[in-house]
Parts: sequence; structure tokens; C-alpha cells
Amino acid sequence: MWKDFPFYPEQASTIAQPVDLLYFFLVAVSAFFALLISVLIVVFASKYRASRPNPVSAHIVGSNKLEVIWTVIPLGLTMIMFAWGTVLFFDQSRMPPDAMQFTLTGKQWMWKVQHPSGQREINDLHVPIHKACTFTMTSEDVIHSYYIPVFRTKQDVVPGRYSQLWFEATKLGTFDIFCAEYCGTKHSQMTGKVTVMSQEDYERWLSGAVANETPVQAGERLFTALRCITCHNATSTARGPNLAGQFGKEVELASGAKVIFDADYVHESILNPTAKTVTGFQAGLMPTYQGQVKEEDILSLIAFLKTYGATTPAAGAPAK
Amino acid sequence: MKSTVLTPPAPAAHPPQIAKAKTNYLTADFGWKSWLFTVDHKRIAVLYLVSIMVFFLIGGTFAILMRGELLTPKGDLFDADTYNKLFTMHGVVMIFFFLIPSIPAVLGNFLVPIMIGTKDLAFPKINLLSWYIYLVGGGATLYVAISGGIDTGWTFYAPYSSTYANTNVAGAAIAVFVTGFSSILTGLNFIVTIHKMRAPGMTWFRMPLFLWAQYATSLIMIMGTPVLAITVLLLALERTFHIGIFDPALGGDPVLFQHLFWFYSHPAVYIMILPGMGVVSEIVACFSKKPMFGYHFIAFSSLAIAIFGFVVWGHHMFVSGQSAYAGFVFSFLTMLVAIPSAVKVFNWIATLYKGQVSLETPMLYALGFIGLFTIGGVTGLFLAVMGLDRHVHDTYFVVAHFHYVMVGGMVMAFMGGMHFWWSKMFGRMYPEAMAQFAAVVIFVGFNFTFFPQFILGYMGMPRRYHQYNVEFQTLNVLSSAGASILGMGFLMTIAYFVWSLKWGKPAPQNPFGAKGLEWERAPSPPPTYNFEEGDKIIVTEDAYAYTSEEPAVIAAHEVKK
Amino acid sequence: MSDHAHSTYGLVHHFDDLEQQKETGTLGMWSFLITEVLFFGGLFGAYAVYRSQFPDAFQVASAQLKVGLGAINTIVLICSSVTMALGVHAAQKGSKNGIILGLIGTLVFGAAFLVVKYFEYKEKWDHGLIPGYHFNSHGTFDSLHAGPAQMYFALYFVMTGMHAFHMVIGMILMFWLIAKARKNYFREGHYALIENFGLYWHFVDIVWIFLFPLLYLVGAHSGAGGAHHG
Amino acid sequence: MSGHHIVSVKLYFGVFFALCALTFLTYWTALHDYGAFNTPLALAIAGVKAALVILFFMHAKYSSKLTQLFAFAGFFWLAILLVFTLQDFMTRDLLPFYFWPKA
Repeated sequence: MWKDFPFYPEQASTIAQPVDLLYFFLVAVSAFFALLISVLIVVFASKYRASRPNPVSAHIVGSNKLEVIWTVIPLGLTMIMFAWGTVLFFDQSRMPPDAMQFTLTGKQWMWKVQHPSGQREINDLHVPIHKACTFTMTSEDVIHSYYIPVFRTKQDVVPGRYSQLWFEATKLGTFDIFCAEYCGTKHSQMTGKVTVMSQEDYERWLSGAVANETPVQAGERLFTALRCITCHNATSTARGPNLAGQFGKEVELASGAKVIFDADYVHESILNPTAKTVTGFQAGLMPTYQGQVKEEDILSLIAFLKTYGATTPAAGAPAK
Repeated sequence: MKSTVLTPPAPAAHPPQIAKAKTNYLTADFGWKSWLFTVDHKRIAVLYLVSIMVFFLIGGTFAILMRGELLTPKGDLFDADTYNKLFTMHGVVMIFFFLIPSIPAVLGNFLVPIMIGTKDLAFPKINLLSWYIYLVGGGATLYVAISGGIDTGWTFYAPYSSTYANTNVAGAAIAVFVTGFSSILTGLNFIVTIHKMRAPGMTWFRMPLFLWAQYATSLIMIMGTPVLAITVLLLALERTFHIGIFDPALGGDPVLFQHLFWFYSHPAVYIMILPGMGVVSEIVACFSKKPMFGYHFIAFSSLAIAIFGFVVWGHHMFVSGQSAYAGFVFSFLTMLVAIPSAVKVFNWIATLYKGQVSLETPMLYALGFIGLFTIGGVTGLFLAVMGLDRHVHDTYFVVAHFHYVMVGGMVMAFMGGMHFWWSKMFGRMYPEAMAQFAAVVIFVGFNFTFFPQFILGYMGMPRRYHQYNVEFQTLNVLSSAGASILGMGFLMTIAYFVWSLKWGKPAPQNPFGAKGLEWERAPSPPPTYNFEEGDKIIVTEDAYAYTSEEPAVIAAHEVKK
Repeated sequence: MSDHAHSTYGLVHHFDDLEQQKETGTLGMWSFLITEVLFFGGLFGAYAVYRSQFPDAFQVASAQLKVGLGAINTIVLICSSVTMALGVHAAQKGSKNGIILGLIGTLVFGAAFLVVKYFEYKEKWDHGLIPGYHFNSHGTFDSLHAGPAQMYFALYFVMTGMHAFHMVIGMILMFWLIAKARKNYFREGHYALIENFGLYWHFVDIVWIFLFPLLYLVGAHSGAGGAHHG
Repeated sequence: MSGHHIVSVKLYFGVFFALCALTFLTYWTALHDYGAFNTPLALAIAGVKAALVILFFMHAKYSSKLTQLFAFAGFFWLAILLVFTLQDFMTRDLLPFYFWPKA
């Protein structure tokens, strides 16, 4: 009968089982304390009831020993929960290096996904099984939250910024995608289905769908079309820093601060180039591309910059 | 009638003590002016009681309508916009106009001066002003509800609220802004009163724990509320003039709004629960006829909660785009703030041990509070553990958790406190058997309503959903059914309370044999200046002196056996 | 501590003695100032976050302010604080005329501050620097800085506006206090009202002490725009 | 006790001149480029000025411990707000570390 009344959703990703284990641990601790307290209330309330013959209250005002015990034990338990949960969370927050790179844009009230191979989908998502998939996500309007319960994962999608999420599906089937952050009228209809397929089915599905250029290809095309390479090259007279092989590395700014050359940095530098100028280069040379490039274009450029330098050494040797 | 027939009242004709005994704060003066311009803290408490009950009924109506909609997976009772307005208005009304002022402004206002043995709060006029500010804020909220409503959720997250919503966000922001000052003034009044107006002999560690809780609550009110005020003001400005402060197009960060919002709104959760803990401490000690176990620990845990409560707000934002390291810090501190709450629960239980426990209505509510708050508290840990929060954040699990704390905790404590001090406030007893029945109905209805939501949440149903998947229906129907039981319980309670005002048994000064100045020195109801004229309050014993040192030897002896 | 020369003049019914009443008022005022610190604190928080994110834009935007005017206003406000302190001093000494003189001085300096502020605001208005849909209508900022510069000016106007609002409230209260002082209300040691008002006024001064470097001085050394007075 | 200590007029004027001097100092330092130190310097000077006002004009130096605690509490809570908000923004560029290396 538990099949009809499940207490947890299907476990369809690598992270699902560890999350459920932690959940069961917390449920067990909670149940223990809830039960302990209920039993103590019932026992004390009946054993020491005022209606018993000759009731008398004992003069007990406290016990430091007991206070220490019931401070230390819950503290120990919560520290276990904290450590366990934090390890899980950090694992979920750090993107696996050799994963399939999806991009995702949320808008009222739909999810727009692009596959590494260039296919686009709206609301629905097809992913191969046993393959880590990372999502670089942003929003065109308000905050949304990409939530797939069976994968036990969720991440807010914030306008003007990039957030990331990854999972590795472990179960074939079709599952729900929800928007978990309230986003307006049709918030409850901003849903979709994720279909987990075998590698062959996924490839068949890809070939059946209309193939666009991949984000990397689109990014490379834009990189050329926008003439980025004119300044951002490896020559000694280059007016901008060479971008090849830079993604994910630390760069030093004119202000002396250091930032990670990541999606947010790329986004900011394209729309607001003077915000964080790399040391040794003149600020204000680069024009803003605000209004010229769309959010999805920037996502493509990011996808390209991730591979740039690694796959096209001819375009410019890595900086150091 | 001829004026010559009238004779001026001759006070000398009556023996003075009888005349005095008959005049209490309710009968001291008559007419609407005597209420609207009163500076008597007890009358202001009654004004607050009436007004928060109005908002409680309004907020409750929104809740019942929502549960009606959620009976079926399809959105068939209301359209999506109406539903979104319903849950927003439910949240705004219940939080800002019921939960936050409930115990502080009603029971706190009534009891703080009496419990410390003084005539009034430090600033009586400011106290009245706070009620008027509350009314203005409440009126503005009702106006917003009628004129287009508001559909952002009570959290007002930008940029939806600042740019995209088509409802009266600016109006609601101003309403919340205004109401905040009512809360600030109440808190300020309590802090100063407790510091400066205690009767001779009423040292800090002789104060009833209710006062410690009120003091801690007041700290949060004056430290947190101003930040909310400026945040919603910025939101209203952004909304009206598009100044750009939370606008991502200009480089603004919507997550900043969340930081500023939760800087208040997380501690506000403690505004909503700490006074409840204070009430429960009073009730548990009285109905166990035993001194509070670990008095100092309960007192200091209130302060610890108030202070640590300010550095945990980021646990609402683990998946918001906040940095993982900030989440790490906030998660850790949240674990620490759980400890003082646990300490309180264990101390309450230990107080029952070897006492004389009687289960009158206030005690039923207090014991219900301890159980439900425990569940509400430990499920809070699920949300504070980052790895788990990624799954349960913004699902019905959250909804269930905070209703266990807010309704299972605060509302239970409020009900317990109202039953406990009802006789003191109005001089009449509530009907005991009926009240015990209603308490059980509320307890059962509450659990039916909110327990299924824990499962719904873990199954993945997001909150604020107008439509939902078919597989969630069973649990939702259960929840809606429970809500109707809960609603009946509340209506029953309100009905017999109103009934008792006229037909209830006249109350003795101390019907429960409780300790404390309000029971031992003040009549029911108290006169305008709280104590009989000429009754100089000098406190000589600790709070909850239900037992004396004498039987301690026996008790210690028994413990050893 | 209350000595017997003190009558019960001004004692409100629910206090035991004047000493308690006075301490209560003082503590109430300090509690209120805590709320004020945190009220402005939300704005300082927003400022800190955006300043750290857009240091360059804030520098360029700040250069649009007239540092000289800000500095003059700082001195003006310090003067008003001194006259306020002298007013309280007079109250402690029981000098009715001293109180009135102190309050009038404070009022005059406060008014001078607001006049300067008016001209500053007007200049921003004339240059299209009011945040909103028409911000930067004169093209003061290039498209790179326009967004964060608007946020800077949003903060500038809300922070200085809230500060000016507090001053206006204070000045209204001063008229009331002067009227009371003329009726010799503050006598026999019953001057807590003046003292507490003084605390409020000094707090307003403190807010400005922080606003001045944070808003005016950010771009002073960059030399961009009209940073230098005269 | 508060209100019983009367600050001399001379001291008020001393504080006044100190405040004016510090205002000039902060203005003067702002005209020079000290790189990353301009803002901390300006805030430090502002802090000293605020302390002078609180201690002498607002009589905090001569007030009860309780009043001093209240004066401190507001700024302490402000620090909580600033520090805990900024810790998010300051650590956003850092990648979450692995607790143990992944295979």
C-alpha cells in the first residue's frame, strides 16, 4: 500500500539517495524527540496529576547537570546534521568538470533550454542517463526557481546573474519540473517534464529534432562577428586581455582585486566593460554591448569561452 | 426630566473600600471617547484585542478560501490571479496584523505593568499612538485588498514586486511601513518599562519569564523593524518612481532585497514565537504548582534567541544565488539558535516532574504548544541543513513547518494565554468544559491541516501553487478537511468568549491559585492603576514560589530513591 | 537622588519621582535612536553592497556632487549641534533665555543647511540626475556608468532626503519647544524634553557625518566632473 | 548619573573645533589618491567625529552604563547587518570547495 502513499519521490539522480538518507536521519531524530516529549508529557501529567491523593509539589528549581546534558546532546546532533548537509550542498554546488553543458533561460512563464548540441526546447527537457548535466541559468524577467523533485535539486534563476545547477540522472522515465519561486499569475503552470533517456535514445532524439548550431558554434560566430578578436588576442600590442584558456581562472584587476573569470564576469564585462578592467589594460576602450547582444547570445559566448583556447590553440596560445 | 431632580453622586455616602472594589478599569469611565482617548494600558490591550481579532477573522477567511481552491488539482474555484492575491493577503494580514501584535500588544500590554508592579507603561500616550498607527496600517491594508489586492506573496520579492506585478504593491508596502512603527513603539515602551519601572524588590531574576520573553521580543522589534521599514520604503519608491535600486537592468541585485527583507523577517519569526514561550512558561508553572525548572536558563535562552536570531537570516536564501560560503555561515549559526529553544522545551517538561498537574484549558494549550512547537522546531532543522534545503525549499514542507511554529506555537500559546488571563481581563470565567472540548478540536484540526503538508512538500509540491498535480490531491483534501475542523474550533472559542463576557461566572481574584502580582495583588479586573490604592508593591520572593525551601529536603531525598 | 528643593512639578502620575521619570525618558530616547540607526542602516547596507560592486561608477557619479557645498553643510550642522548643546547647557543651568537662544541658533543653522540642500537638489534636477525614467537625460554619464550611477543617485536622494526629512521634523519640534520655553515650561529641573530633543538632533548630525564622506568624497580625488568647488 | 553632570561650555567649544578640524582633514585627504585607503580613512575620521558627538554632545561619557550600552547596541546591530550582508557579496566569486577530492 506504500506504493499508493509514497513518503518520498522517486530517486532518479545520483544525489537523490544521499539526500533521502540525510532526510531519514533527520526524521528519525525528530521522531525520537517528538515521541520522547509526548511520552514524558503524558506520563508526568498522569503520574503527578493534582487529583491524586494528597498532592504535593517537590521543591526542585533546576539542575545544572541536566541543563548541560540537554544542551550538549542537541548541539552534537545538530552539528552532525550541519556537517552532513553542508558536504552534500557543496557537492551539489560545485559543477563537475566534464559534464554536458546546457543553458537555461527562465521567463514568465516558461523554461527555455538549449542542449550542448544546439537543440532548443521549451519547458520540457531531454537528458541522457548516467551523464552529468550542468545548467548555466538566468532569467529574462523575475526570479524563478528550477526544481526537479526526483533529482532533489533546485536553484533560483535570477535576472542579471547566472546561477548553476547540475545533476546526473540515474533512472529512465518522465518526471516533473516545477517553478518553485513565485513568479506571477501562471507560476503554477510554469512546469514541464524531464525525460531521462538512454544514450542511444537521446542521440536519436537529438537527430530527430531540428539541429541548430551549438552554443559553442554560435558563440564562436558571435566572437568573430562582434570583432572581439581584434582586441582580445595574444599579440603583445593587444588592447584587451587574451581570453583563450582564461575561463575559470583568476584574473587580477586594475584595482588590485582578483576575480574569477566566470559567467558573471563575462556577462558584466560585455554589458559594462569598465566595471572590472584587467590590470595592465586601459579602461574605457571597450564599448558596451548593452542592447546589441541578447541574454541567449551571451550564454553562447560563455559556452564558447569555456572551450576557447582548449580546442582552438591556433587562435591564440594560452596566456601562461 | 428636570435638572432639579438630579442629585450629584455623593461618594461619602458609600463606604470607600466597597466603592473602590467595584470600580475597575472597565467601569472607570464610559462612552466611546473614554476608550478612543484612553491611555490606560489595559484598555489599549482590549482595543488591540478587538482589532487583531478582526484581522484574524479576515486572514482566516482568506485561508479557508485557499483551502477550498486546493480541494481539486484544477484551478476551478478562483482564477490564478485571485488565488495569488488570497495567499498574499493571508500572509500579510496574519503576519503583520495578527501574529506580530497578538501576544505583545494584547497580553503584553495588559500584563507587563501589572507583573512588574507599576501603574502603567512608561509612555502611555505613545502606547495609544501605536494602536492608532496599527489602525492606519490595517486600514491601508484593507484598502489595498479592495483596490486591486496584492499578489507578490508576503515576502514582496523584487523584481517581481518592484516591476512586474500588476497589483497595488506600493500601497501594501506603505501599509507595512506604517504598521512597523506601531510595533517599534510597543517594543520601545516595553524595554523602557521593564528597565525603569519595576517595583521595589522586583529584580531581574524575580521577574516572571513572560517578561523576559517580552523583553527579548521587544529587542527584536526595535532592532529589526526599522530595517524592514526602509526596505519596503525603497520598494515603494522603486515601484512608483523606478529609482532603480533593485533593478537588475541597471546592475541592481534582487538578492540584496532578500537580505534586507530577511534581516527583519527572520527575527520577526522570533517576535512571533518568543512571547508564546513566555506565556507557556507562566501556564506550565501555574498548572504544575511548581517553580520553573531552570529559571535562569529559560530567561537567558530568550535573550540568546533574540540575539542569535539576527544572524541566521540567510538560511532563507540557500538556493537564491547567495554564495555557498554565506550559506555555510548562516546554516551553522541556525544550528546554534536551535539549542536555546530545545533547552526551553526540556525545562518545561522537567517542571511537570513531581508537580501537581491539572489539565484546565490553559494547560491543555500549553502542553499542545510544547508538542507542536517541538515538531515545528525540529522540522526547521530540515530547512537549515543546506543539502536538504535544496530539495524542500519553497515547497509545502516550508508551509507546514512555519504553520507548526506559528499556529501550533504562537496561536496555541495565545489561546492558552487568553484563557489563562481572561478572568483577569474581564472579570468573568470562560466555560471550562466547552473550552477543553474546543482545545481538543483545535489540536486535532490543526494536525489534520498541516501534517499532510510535510509529506506534500517532501513529495515535491511547490508552495504558492494554484493548480497542482493529481497525485497530490489526497493529501490536499485531508489538509482542507482539517482546516474546516480548525476553523470550527476557532469560531467556537470566539463564541464562548463573547458569551462569557455577559453570562460567564464572575471570576475570583485568583481562580487558578497562581503566583504573580497580577494574581496575588490585583483584583479581577484590576482598577485603572492596577492595584488597590495605597497598596504599595514590594516584591520579596522569586517568581513561581509555589513551593518553599522546606519540602526540598524531602524532594531531594525522593530523587535519590 | 532627587533633592528636596525639587518639587513634583511636571511629574506624571505613573512615575514614583522625577528622577525615575527623567531616566525613563532618556532611555526611551536612546531606544528610539537605536531604531533610527537601523533605519538608516538599511540604506548604508545597500550603499555598501553597490559601492563594492561598482566602485568606478560610484566614483564618477559622486564627482557630480559639489564637495564644497557638502563640506559647508557639514560645518553648518556641527554649528547647529553646538548651539543645541548650549541650549541643553542653559536648561541645566535653568536659564530660560539661554534655552530659547540655543534653540533659535539651532533652528537657524538647520534652516541654512536645508537652503544649501535645496540648491544642491535643484542643480541635480536641472542636470537630469533625478533617478527614474528620465535619469541621465542630459547624457552626463556614458552608457557604461548610467545604470550604477542611477543607483548611486537613488541612494543619494533617499539617504539625504531621509536625513533632511528628519531635520524638518526636528525643526517643527523646535518651534514647539521654543513656545514652551517662552512659557517658562522648562524650570525646576524639568528639562528632560530639551535634553532628549538634543539627543535626536545630535543623532541627525551623526548621520550626516557619515553621509558626507560616503556620498561627497568618493570622487573628490578623481578630478572627474565638477568635483572642486569654485 | 545622567543630567547631573554639566559639561562646561569650554569643552563644548573644544569639541566644536575638533569637529571642524576633522572635517577639514577628511576633505583634504579626499583630494589625494591613497588608492584603496581613501574610504577606510574617511570612515575612520567620520567614526572619530561621531564618537566625539556621542561622548560629549550627547553626554554618553557621563551617562549610566545602561545608556552607554544602548548607544553601543544600535551600532553593533548595524555592524551585524553590514557584515553578514557583505559576507555574501564578498564570497560570491569563490567556488565551493570539495570536502574530499572527487575520483
